[in-house]
Amino acid sequence: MLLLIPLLPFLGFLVNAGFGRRISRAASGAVACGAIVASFVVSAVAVARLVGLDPESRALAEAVFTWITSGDFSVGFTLRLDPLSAVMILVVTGIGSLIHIYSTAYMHEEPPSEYARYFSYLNLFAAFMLVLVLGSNFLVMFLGWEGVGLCSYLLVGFWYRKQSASDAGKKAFIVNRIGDWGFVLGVLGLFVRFGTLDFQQIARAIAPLSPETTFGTVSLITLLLFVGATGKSAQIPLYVWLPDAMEGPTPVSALIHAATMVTAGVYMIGRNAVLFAHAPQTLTIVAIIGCATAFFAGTIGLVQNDIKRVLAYSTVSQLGYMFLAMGVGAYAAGVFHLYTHAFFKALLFLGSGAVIHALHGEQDLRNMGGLKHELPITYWTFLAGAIAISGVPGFAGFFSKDEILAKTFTSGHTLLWAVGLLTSLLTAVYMFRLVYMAFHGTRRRAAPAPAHPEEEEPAAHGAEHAHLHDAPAPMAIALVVLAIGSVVAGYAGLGGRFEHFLEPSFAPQTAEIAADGSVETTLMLVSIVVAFAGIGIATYYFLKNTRAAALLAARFAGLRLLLQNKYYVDEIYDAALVQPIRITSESGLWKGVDVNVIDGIVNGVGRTVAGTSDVLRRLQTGSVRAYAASLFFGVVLILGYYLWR
Amino acid sequence: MGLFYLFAAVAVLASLLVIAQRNPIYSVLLLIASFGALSGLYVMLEAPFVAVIQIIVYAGAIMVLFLFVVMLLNAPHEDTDYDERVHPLMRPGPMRFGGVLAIALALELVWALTKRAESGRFAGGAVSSVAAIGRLLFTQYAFAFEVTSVLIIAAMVGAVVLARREDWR
Amino acid sequence: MPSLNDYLVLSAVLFAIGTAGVFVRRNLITILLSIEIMLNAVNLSFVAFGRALGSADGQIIVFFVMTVAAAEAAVGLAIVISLFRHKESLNPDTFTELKW
Amino acid sequence: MLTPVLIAQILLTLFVFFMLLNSAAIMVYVERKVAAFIQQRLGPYLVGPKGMLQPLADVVKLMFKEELRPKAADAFLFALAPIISATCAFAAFAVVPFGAETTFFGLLNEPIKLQVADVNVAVLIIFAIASMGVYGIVLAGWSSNSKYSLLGGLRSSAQMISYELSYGMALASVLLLGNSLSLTDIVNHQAGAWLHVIPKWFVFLQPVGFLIFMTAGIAETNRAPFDFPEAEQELVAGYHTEYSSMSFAMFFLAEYINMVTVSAVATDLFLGGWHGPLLPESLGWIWFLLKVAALLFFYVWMRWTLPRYRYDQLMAFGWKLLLPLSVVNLLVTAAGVLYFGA
Repeated sequence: MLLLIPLLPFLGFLVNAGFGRRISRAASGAVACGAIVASFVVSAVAVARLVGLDPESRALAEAVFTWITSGDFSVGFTLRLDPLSAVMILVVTGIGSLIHIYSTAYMHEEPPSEYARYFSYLNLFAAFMLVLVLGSNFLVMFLGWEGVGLCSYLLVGFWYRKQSASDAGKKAFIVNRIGDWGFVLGVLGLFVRFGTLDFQQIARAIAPLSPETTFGTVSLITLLLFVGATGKSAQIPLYVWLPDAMEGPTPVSALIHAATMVTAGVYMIGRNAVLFAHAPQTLTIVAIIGCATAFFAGTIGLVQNDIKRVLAYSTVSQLGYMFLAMGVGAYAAGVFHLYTHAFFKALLFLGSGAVIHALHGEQDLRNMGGLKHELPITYWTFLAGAIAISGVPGFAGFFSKDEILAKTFTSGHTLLWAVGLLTSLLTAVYMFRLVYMAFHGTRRRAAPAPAHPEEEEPAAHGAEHAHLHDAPAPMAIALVVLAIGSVVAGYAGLGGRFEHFLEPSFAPQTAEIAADGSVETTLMLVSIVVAFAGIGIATYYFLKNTRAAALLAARFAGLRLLLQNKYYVDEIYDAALVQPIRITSESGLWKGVDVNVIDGIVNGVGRTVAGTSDVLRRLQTGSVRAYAASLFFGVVLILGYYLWR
Repeated sequence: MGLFYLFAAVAVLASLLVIAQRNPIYSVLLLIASFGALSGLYVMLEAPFVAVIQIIVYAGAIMVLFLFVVMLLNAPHEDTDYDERVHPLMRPGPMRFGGVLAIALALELVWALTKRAESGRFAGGAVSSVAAIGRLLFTQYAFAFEVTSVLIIAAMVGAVVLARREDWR
Repeated sequence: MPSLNDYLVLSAVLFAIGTAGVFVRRNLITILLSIEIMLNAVNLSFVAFGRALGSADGQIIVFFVMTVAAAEAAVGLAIVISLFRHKESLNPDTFTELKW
Repeated sequence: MLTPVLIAQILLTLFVFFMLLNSAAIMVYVERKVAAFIQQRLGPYLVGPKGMLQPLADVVKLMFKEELRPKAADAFLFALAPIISATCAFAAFAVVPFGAETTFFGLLNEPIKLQVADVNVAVLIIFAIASMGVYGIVLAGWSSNSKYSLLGGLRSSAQMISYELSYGMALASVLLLGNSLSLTDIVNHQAGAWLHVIPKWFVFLQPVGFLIFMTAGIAETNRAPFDFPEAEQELVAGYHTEYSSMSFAMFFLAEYINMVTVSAVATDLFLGGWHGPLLPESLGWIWFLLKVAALLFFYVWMRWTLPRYRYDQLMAFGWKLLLPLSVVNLLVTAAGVLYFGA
């Protein structure tokens, strides 16, 4: 049954990849959606069965086959469903289904073969993501981990004829390689240290040990694993690929780069909570990096003009929150935020996609405005998402974000709490800046003429906003369902139910933080105030008094430039890493080592073989009896030897 | 014992002459003589079945085939190059080497056999009944027997394909 | 009564004669005949061993050797015929190339 | 050492040898007379009463003819070939029993078998010697260095090898019924009668086998209508074109002795050997002689009645009809033996 969950989308992939050229758009869309929806149904049934189990032993395992056996080391292709992966598969298949449905409309202008290709990738992604979250050991997880990376690359570069898209795809892939290098090292370290790759066995092995007070083996391993997580989940210093990944189709951004794949790092840490709990040093680093990323990305998000990039930085920022939660040991809070975030961030992306779709590819906020009346469904659903992410009470984001901040504070990381709170403010500000710029006011054409010089998206030649169509039915359905989810998803966490459900997954060590009711209430109030303050600031500067915003921008022109250029991180990376590597590779490795040494060895081997053969071929006379004679000579010698002995 | 030496002498002499002959027809006939002697030895070993099928299969079928080919090609004398004209033992390098190897092999084998002191007299109780052999052949060795039939079919088809003329169609 | 060793020595001598035939003769047919001598030498030792062990297995193996020898002779001679058609020669050293 | 039994055995062997020679002579006379009868002629009538000494005259004539040998012939093989033929013909009869055990009316104190050699694999030996007979003809054909001879020899050996298979299959069917490889056992298996009327001969159980055996036997002995090795119109005289005098006589002898041998074997295998009504067991050999004579007459009758086949027809008949038929016959027999018990 568990196998069915990833298998169904995989079958969908096979169908679309194999016969995509021959079937109509409707057929390939139906296959893909059918596969993922069926997978969702199966997941739901599986989770229902899981919930029916005794809370103490809430897990379903299914050994599909033995993958590797070598000596007493054996890795099975085993799937395991426990509360944590239950949350994940529901998010992946549920939100995945909505995004598939949304895509049938969004991608409708693609030719049928491209359409099928898109859906085959999407299905493949779902399959790998499900393998990732269902895997019961590091190897299976790694299979999914790399698989989603591959799909991410394929989908970011989906419009591969566009230079920037294919570059972005490569960037995503290469940056992820750096992270994966750390991940693989971490996994190898685990194998060396514990002799197994199974999550359960590792957890059981490490549970009796006391946490490392100094930086030791476990800390090193977890740190390496965290390097992998920073790559996959776009944290400092490897977050740079995510904003560029917005070159992909918007539903892809929603599914892969907001709701699911990028949360893999968070999931991975949650999955190995016991392990990480034994490496407090690493956890501190995780918390700091998460918090820094959250703040850092939030500031960049403030000034971006591309609607999707704002959302991308917002995603990075929110992921930072999740890592902050993980770092302070609030695993359940982190996963809870992962879950709510999946709803509202997918919603925001899909909403932005609806806007882009309506404007025929326009992505620059400065060319929008006043869409509120023309795209009512999009507006209201988008607003719901924005409110949710900003942390307004009653909406999903409030519950989870507040939980994280509360846990951070109560675990004693006051500084981190302060930065998190500030980020929360920033979140509200940039989110509502986005809402106001896109939907309120009047339509503008303020952006520098070629907003996207290399723009080649289909039908990009804007049919001058004569009459804009709101989201067509499939998109509207997805938006509405997600909007409802963004509002109500948070209630799942009321009274610690969500946390309680997840408890078995993080079991033995979830630090019982003394829940001081009064502190919590105070913190909650602070959060609410901050959220509303952020919305207020945004309303003031971007709706009521846009001139003030311009003034502010002029006053802090340097800072603005710095932010707009994303702290020049890409440029720094280019100068510090990319160029030196390129120069070394080209003049040193290629022209020096490869041409002289490697080619020299290869050619030398060739020449040696040729020369030797030239001598040896004289032995091949073709005379059968000469061969027979040599054979018999050997027989006589061997027989003689044994007789002589 | 005398009979054994008679048959052995015939077998060895005939075999030697087989390889010393220049005319393949004589080689074939001498080989048949050698087979006849071996057949006699099989009778002495109380294996009359083997003795008879030695004659039927080897002398009656395989050697006829050889004779046929020799007659068909009819080229025993035309094909004599230098090596065929000189006596086998006078031939140059490799052949002499091969001959020496053969002699060395014989010496080694005889040495190996005489190294052991005991002479290995035959105990009583030979299986000479055709019925017993047949029973074994169709029970214990049934699979091998069937495989052999497949082998024969394959050889038959192979021989036909190989020997047919190019302009067969 | 000759002993087992007598038969085995005879078998060894015949085998060596066959071996020598393969080397010293330059006529494919004679070489095939020499191979038959070798097969028969082995057959003799099988039957002798079978007799010594009081078992029928030796004779049965000889039976199989004979069938295989028949198949070998048929295919071998067919090859000889087709080779002779190509090169008008029976000297094995004429055929030193893998194709023509 | 020379016990009466041994002496009797030696005498018996010599007697069989002598009688085989005689049978050839008699068959020559019979053949001529029957041919003449069929063709409404008189046949030999000058030498002796009713020409009965004609075979003797033939022998004398052959003996006094010049022994000719083609210049290009291979002398040794040319001389060897007829000897092989004749030897094989005589040798095959050695294992054929032609009467029940007898003491020669009390002359001996223990009975001996009317048979040169009693071997428990007699059937196989007959088969082996028959296959050796090919060599005489092949070598004769080749050593004569004449195209007629060569073609005759090749045809003959091909024919004999082809029909040997059906011959062997028919033999095997009888072996299944007789449950032995010894001809004596097989003959004794046919003693008695069903319902006191029908003798228990295998010919009644194996009618198809008998026909196959006789057909293949005729082909094996190179008799008409399968006499290709010596088809006069095509090959002058086939493999013995170049032979004359006594060497020719030997081929001639071999042909007739082979006929006798095949008939005798057929009698032993199918016609109950020396078993028959009226006569006592000790006089069984008379029955045997009568049966063989009948079969020999059949041979002669065939020769002068049927036209010769074409060579390709002969091969097609042998491989495509006779062999499959004999295989089917063998299978049916085996099934019958399994079902009814041996």
